[in-house]
Amino acid sequence: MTLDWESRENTDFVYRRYNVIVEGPAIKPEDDKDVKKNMPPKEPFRELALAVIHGDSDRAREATKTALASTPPLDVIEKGLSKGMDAVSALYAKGAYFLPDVMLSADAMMVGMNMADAKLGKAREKKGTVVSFVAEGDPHDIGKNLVVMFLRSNGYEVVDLGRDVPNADVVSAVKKAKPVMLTGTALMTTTMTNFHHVSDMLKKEGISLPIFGCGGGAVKRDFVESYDMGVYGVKAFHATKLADAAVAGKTWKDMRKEYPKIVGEFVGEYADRL
Amino acid sequence: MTLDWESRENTDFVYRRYNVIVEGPAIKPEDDKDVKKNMPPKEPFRELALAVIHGDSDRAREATKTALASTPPLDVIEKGLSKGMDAVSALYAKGAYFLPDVMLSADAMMVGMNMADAKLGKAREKKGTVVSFVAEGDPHDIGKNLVVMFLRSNGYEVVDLGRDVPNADVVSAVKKAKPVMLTGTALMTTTMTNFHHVSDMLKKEGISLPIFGCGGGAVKRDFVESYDMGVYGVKAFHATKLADAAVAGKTWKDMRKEYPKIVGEFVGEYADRL
Amino acid sequence: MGIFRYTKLAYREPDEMLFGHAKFPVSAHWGLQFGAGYVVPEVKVAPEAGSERSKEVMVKECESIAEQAAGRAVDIGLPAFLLEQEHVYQQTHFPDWGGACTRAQADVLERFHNEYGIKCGLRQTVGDTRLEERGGLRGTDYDNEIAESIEQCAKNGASDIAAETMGGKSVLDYGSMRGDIRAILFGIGVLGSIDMEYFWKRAVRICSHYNCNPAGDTNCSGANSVMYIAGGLLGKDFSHTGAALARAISAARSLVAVECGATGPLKDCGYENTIVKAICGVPIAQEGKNAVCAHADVMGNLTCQVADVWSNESVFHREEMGGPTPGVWLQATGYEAALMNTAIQTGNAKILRDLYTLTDKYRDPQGTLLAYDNAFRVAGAIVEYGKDPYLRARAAALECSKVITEAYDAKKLMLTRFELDSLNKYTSVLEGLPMESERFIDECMKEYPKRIPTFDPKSYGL
Amino acid sequence: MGIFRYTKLAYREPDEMLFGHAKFPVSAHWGLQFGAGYVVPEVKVAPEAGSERSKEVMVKECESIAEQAAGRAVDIGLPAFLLEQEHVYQQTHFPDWGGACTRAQADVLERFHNEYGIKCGLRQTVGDTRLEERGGLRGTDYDNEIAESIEQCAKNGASDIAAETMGGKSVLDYGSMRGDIRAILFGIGVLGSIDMEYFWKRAVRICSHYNCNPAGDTNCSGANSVMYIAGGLLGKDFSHTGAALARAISAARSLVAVECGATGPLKDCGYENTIVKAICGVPIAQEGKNAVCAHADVMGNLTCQVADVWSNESVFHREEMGGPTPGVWLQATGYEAALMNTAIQTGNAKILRDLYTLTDKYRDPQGTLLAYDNAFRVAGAIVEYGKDPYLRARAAALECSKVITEAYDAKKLMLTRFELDSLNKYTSVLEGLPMESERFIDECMKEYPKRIPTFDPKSYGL
Ligand code: B12
Ligand code: B12
Repeated sequence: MTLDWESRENTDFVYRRYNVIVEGPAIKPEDDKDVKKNMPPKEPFRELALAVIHGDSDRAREATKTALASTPPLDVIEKGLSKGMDAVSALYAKGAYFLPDVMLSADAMMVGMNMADAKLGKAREKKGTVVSFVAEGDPHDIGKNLVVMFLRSNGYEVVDLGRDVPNADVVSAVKKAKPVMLTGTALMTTTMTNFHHVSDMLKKEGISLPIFGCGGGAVKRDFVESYDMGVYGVKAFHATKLADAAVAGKTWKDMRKEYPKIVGEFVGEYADRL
Repeated sequence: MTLDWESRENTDFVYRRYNVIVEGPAIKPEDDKDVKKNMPPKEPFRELALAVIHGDSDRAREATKTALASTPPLDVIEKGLSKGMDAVSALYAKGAYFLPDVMLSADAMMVGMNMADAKLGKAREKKGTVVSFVAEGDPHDIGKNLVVMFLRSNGYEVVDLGRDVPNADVVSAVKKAKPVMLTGTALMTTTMTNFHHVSDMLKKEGISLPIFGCGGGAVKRDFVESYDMGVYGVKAFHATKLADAAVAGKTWKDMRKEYPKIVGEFVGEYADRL
Repeated sequence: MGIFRYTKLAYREPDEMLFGHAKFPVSAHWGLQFGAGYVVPEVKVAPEAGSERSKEVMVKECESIAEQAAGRAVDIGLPAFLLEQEHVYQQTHFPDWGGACTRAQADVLERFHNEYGIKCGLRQTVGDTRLEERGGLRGTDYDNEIAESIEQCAKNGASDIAAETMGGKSVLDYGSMRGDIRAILFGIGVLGSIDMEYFWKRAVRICSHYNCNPAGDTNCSGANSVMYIAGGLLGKDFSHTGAALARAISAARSLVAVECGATGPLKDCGYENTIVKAICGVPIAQEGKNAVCAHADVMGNLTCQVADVWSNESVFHREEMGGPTPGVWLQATGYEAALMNTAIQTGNAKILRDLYTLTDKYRDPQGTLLAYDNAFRVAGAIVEYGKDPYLRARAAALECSKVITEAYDAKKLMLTRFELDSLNKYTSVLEGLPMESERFIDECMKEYPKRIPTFDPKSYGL
Repeated sequence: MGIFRYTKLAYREPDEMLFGHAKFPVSAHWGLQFGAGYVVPEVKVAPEAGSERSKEVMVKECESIAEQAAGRAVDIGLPAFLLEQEHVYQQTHFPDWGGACTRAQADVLERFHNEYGIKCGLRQTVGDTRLEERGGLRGTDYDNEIAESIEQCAKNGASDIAAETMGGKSVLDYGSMRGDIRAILFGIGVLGSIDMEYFWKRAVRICSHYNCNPAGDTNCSGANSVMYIAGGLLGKDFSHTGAALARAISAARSLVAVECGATGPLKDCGYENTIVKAICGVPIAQEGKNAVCAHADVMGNLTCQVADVWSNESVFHREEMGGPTPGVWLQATGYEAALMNTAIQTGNAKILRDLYTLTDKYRDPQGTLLAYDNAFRVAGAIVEYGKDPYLRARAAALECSKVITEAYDAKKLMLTRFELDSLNKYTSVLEGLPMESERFIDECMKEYPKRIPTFDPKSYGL
């Protein structure tokens, strides 16, 4: 280069890498105080939780195998694997964990859960069913995939319709699955309008679906709130809290009003609703 | 300057002064073909029109004085001064005249008109009354002043309420003046909302006002169309065409739909209404 | 009345002027400095429609603007930024609103400053709610509420106070609408200057009781209005040469705030600050190519040339696909400031400055006037008659005319017939004006009060 | 299959690379040239919500975007501009919509070109509507409609056709969500490259029948997705060093369009074009600080460094206080291009280039990679293995890792623990990968098809 930065000092006037500046000391995830508080103290649960926390699918497989030899499958899931996933959610929410960490943990959790389910023999009762789709004409599905992952690893049955889903297919899936909630994702000005159509079609069918949460790119809260049942979803991991709220009987009107309370954190998009 | 532009040639790669590039040859306003077509051929009308076209108040005073000696005041206005103003509007609309030219012409026209009115003795019948205001809390009044000027020089009686006008004052002025149209101007996010309030107050009073045209800064068409009676006004000189339409019985709903047709030109803001 | 008047320039030659550098830097709390060797990006965002419905909502609205701006600032690594809140009517009209909004924003900035060490500042620009036609400019309730709002803001954490006062507007509007350059000169140069003195003496006094800088006052109602109305190259509402003259005049008027004790960073939207900086050497804010949200100016790069604060212009508070506008537009100004700061740190600032200038110097006559070398000449004309507000404003306009005519004669600047004709017409009017302030005022007072119903001479002690 | 592969760089040294200059300039109708010694500003605006309700409405919508952009261009005196329409679903899915929209926009541009002599161009970016999980990428109705839409656009006046194809997305998404660099390399470097060849051979063939340039293809689904997810400095969703690696890999993939005959200006949003230009010398479009409407990237200035077209990123079509967005954002890019062009015309382009670069070179590891000197090194690594899509992608990633590590070791670039750890982890995975393409593919094929249900090997001939 003709100019050479190194020959001058004060890059500080141009940029500051705050991520490096404010970085705290390294700690192991299991030493985090919020994690510690909720970790199952006893084996085999502790090991199950740790395998999930570390996002180690092999370790989860081993630990589940060992645990299932002596422990009821439901306990393996609820007292072990799930506790690990709770810790992971806490770490992600506070910024100590990154998304790939969460994904790997979710993978590990699913490995154990599938083994436990198999052992259980009959279908385990799920918290509820959610139908998820990406709007017709829209190929953007990363957000939807995250939503599905978070819901599944939090105990929901998810009917994943994929992307570019015709509105009619959404409606019939809802009719068939009777979900507690429908999640739609769209990112474009000209595909998000499908939410509106789906809402109308559901109403016409007399279906009163508790929620219809959507988020992404061009989609903003005022648009989502311009049709019935619409609740603007901000972060993919909020989907689980919203589903929990739906199970607990909250309506879409409640969700609009209480979004930050329901997801348990400050949400810029709902700053005026607090 | 350290760098010197003149040492290089191709400023053409940086900017192009299209206004200079596309400028046509100079012609006198009265030689313009559209003006020619509509100019009164005979004196004293021709001279009256010319005085207005040239924005020369002194000349208008002289010409009016001379004309009034031999001609009925109403003819002085309608066959002379007004023809001049029509020519000015045409020149402005096609970009041959600039706003200050129009203002000076309007001033000249008013000089003549006031003299003719005085001679007439009784109040001349106006095309109609318009009430104009700038919203409460808003000091921006250039747009409103233009609107008033255009309306007046086109034969309307205007009740000019000024700027920062409380909503209640607008409503009582309307009750009193029974205008064919109310023009509101606001430029700010937090003052334009008053249009909405005024609309509500008028409705509550049972007043069905044909139009309520507004424009400026933060105000956009979708906002103006979010309340009853609102018609989004784009250019100040459109106000006269809108008033004419109101006199001819067009409602605010018609105006929304037919704006470009009513004002007689392509209007970007209404591109989807054609 | 004896305020200090500038009769010398702050710089010996135009080349000494440079973005990020002011002869008299200004410090503010939260670690920020202006004109001290780096350019500070600024953002301003208009409160949303409807947010005026209650004090509580307005405070939340302003807080969220601050939150969104500060969040983006750290996320993209800006070392420093200035948040400006241009008061809407209610924030000045109800001084406690202004105070509470300031407090909410100051708290956000303080939190970010403490957490990340980011340098920041908070500018509150009060609204000039006075109405000349309703009781005049002095001593009315409107007038008093402004003073109170300034105090509330200064007390509640603003690092500086700015304004865009409207003295002279009645006459100026009359003039600009009719191409009457004498009225423009009278409105901005005489009446504007008189009112500025009234307004800024008081504002400076109030600020001096708090840890708050009286920043200054741009000629929005004159230079900016006229530029806005003049519009783009194809605009037909006002001549661009006339707009240049109005801006030259406005520099003589905006200088008054500094003469009353304002310290900068001077407020931006009138674009006259290059000239003012040449005279008094205080830091200035400027806007240009990152104010496209609000203006189609024809000199978006040029205005960077000697800016100490680089700003947008108030934008709707809403969501872009890339996030809320406070962050989006701070990123825009932040990145431009970063480029300027790199140039400073690597010793290339003067080259970048000249590139900015040359990009627009001949795009439009307004750019020709404001190019820092020409602006310096106009500044020189102003201080030559520095003691007399009228004469210096007239001198500014005449020098501006010379600058443009020379550029035209040298075939560097092209002009349309309308631009050239109006320039010549205005110039000869200006040349014909008296050389005594009193005579000029007398002449104007014979004519304008009767022509302009909203003009209130006693507002100016006339 | 025998397409041409680059095994040499287009430039001898990085310093030869400069904005506005490409080794192989491209001409388009309406007088426009790319890379021919000046930078062309570009604007793109997303059709409004609801405009998809009928063909007629969509055509009107696109026409008004063109009208508003062109109107502003002449009003501020831009010598040239490029209008891009990124197809929404319906414009590609119904090829006659795409054709009619193109025609309407072309007519507007032609009118302005004839009236003002302004140079302009019209880029249509078709949407990749293919769905790997629904019948695969080849020969389906989806696939065929794309070819038809390209033809309609080319026929109806587009001056170039671009795309953002999604080959490899299934595997890549899996990898980026899990920090699995091998999957990223396989998804972008291998599968992406294979699909590019399929897609662009055809696109080039279609364009060749018309007066229309096949422009190229940026790795939106890879490099851009990952950058977007990585977010700002405080983002916690993906490592910025990982994002840099993905981008290095994507350069090896995006090069394929050129190898199939694409001429540029290459499409922008993946930000990989500096590397690609170093290899093939075609003009490139870039976006950065004027794409704040859509992105909070951390290298807004740097991306100007060697841009031939300077663009925003699709923005809502609506009104700003300063007018409709097509004009507003064209003004933003237009002014930045003007600055670059001034630098070129005054002989200071290389200084400005370096200022752009240095402003962001160490703001973030992604900037470190893309700084043109480093990008040049990565380009060198790619052509060293130029014949083999896999090996060249791997080499790009490894060189990127080196570049970042060196900058870190030299204490020029600071990294967080997460960034450093992930870089080290990814690097050692990359180093451990086989040196034979077939073996790598075999290994991946053993694992990913069963893990990723949406992955369809036959779409890639595997
Ligand atoms: C990556 C990307 C792509 C990738 C997507 C890859 C993939 N695997 O999905 C690809 C290459 C496919 C792509 C293609 C196109 N894209 Co694209 N793309 C993007 C980009 C940059 C990021 C999207 C993304 O993945 N974000 C990350 C994910 C995680 O975010 P998300 O989906 O929004 O989800 C978050 C939240 O919304 C929330 N969420 C989502 N759903 C739900 C549901 C619930 C219940 C809850 C609680 C939360 C929630 O959770 C997530 C956060 O935790 C956006 C930019 C933007 N501003 O969004 C453009 C963008 C969406 N794309 C755009 C365009 C124009 C296109 C194309 C049309 C371009 C073209 N002509 O080729 C094509 C589509 C072609 C077609 N088939 O029609 C435009 C849309 C403009 C418009 N008209 O509105 C955007 C906005 C960019 C821009 N400003 O120009 N794109
Ligand atoms: C000039 C100006 C001023 C001048 C106005 C001088 C004057 N004599 O009116 C002054 C200095 C007073 C001023 C002050 C302020 N301003 Co101011 N101002 C502007 C500016 C640059 C131009 C306005 C203008 O005069 N345009 C020219 C006229 C001719 O246009 P117009 O009024 O829109 O009218 C046209 C059309 O709308 C139409 N029209 C208008 N009415 C009607 C009616 C009908 C029926 C029809 C058919 C047509 C029609 O006709 C005209 C065209 O032919 C705008 C920028 C903008 N984008 O608008 C900011 C702007 C309006 N101001 C703004 C601000 C913030 C302020 C202040 C609050 C700043 C401050 N804190 O000091 C203060 C107000 C203080 C207070 N009292 O509350 C913001 C508003 C932001 C918001 N919240 O919405 C704007 C948008 C600038 C910005 N982007 O930041 N301002």
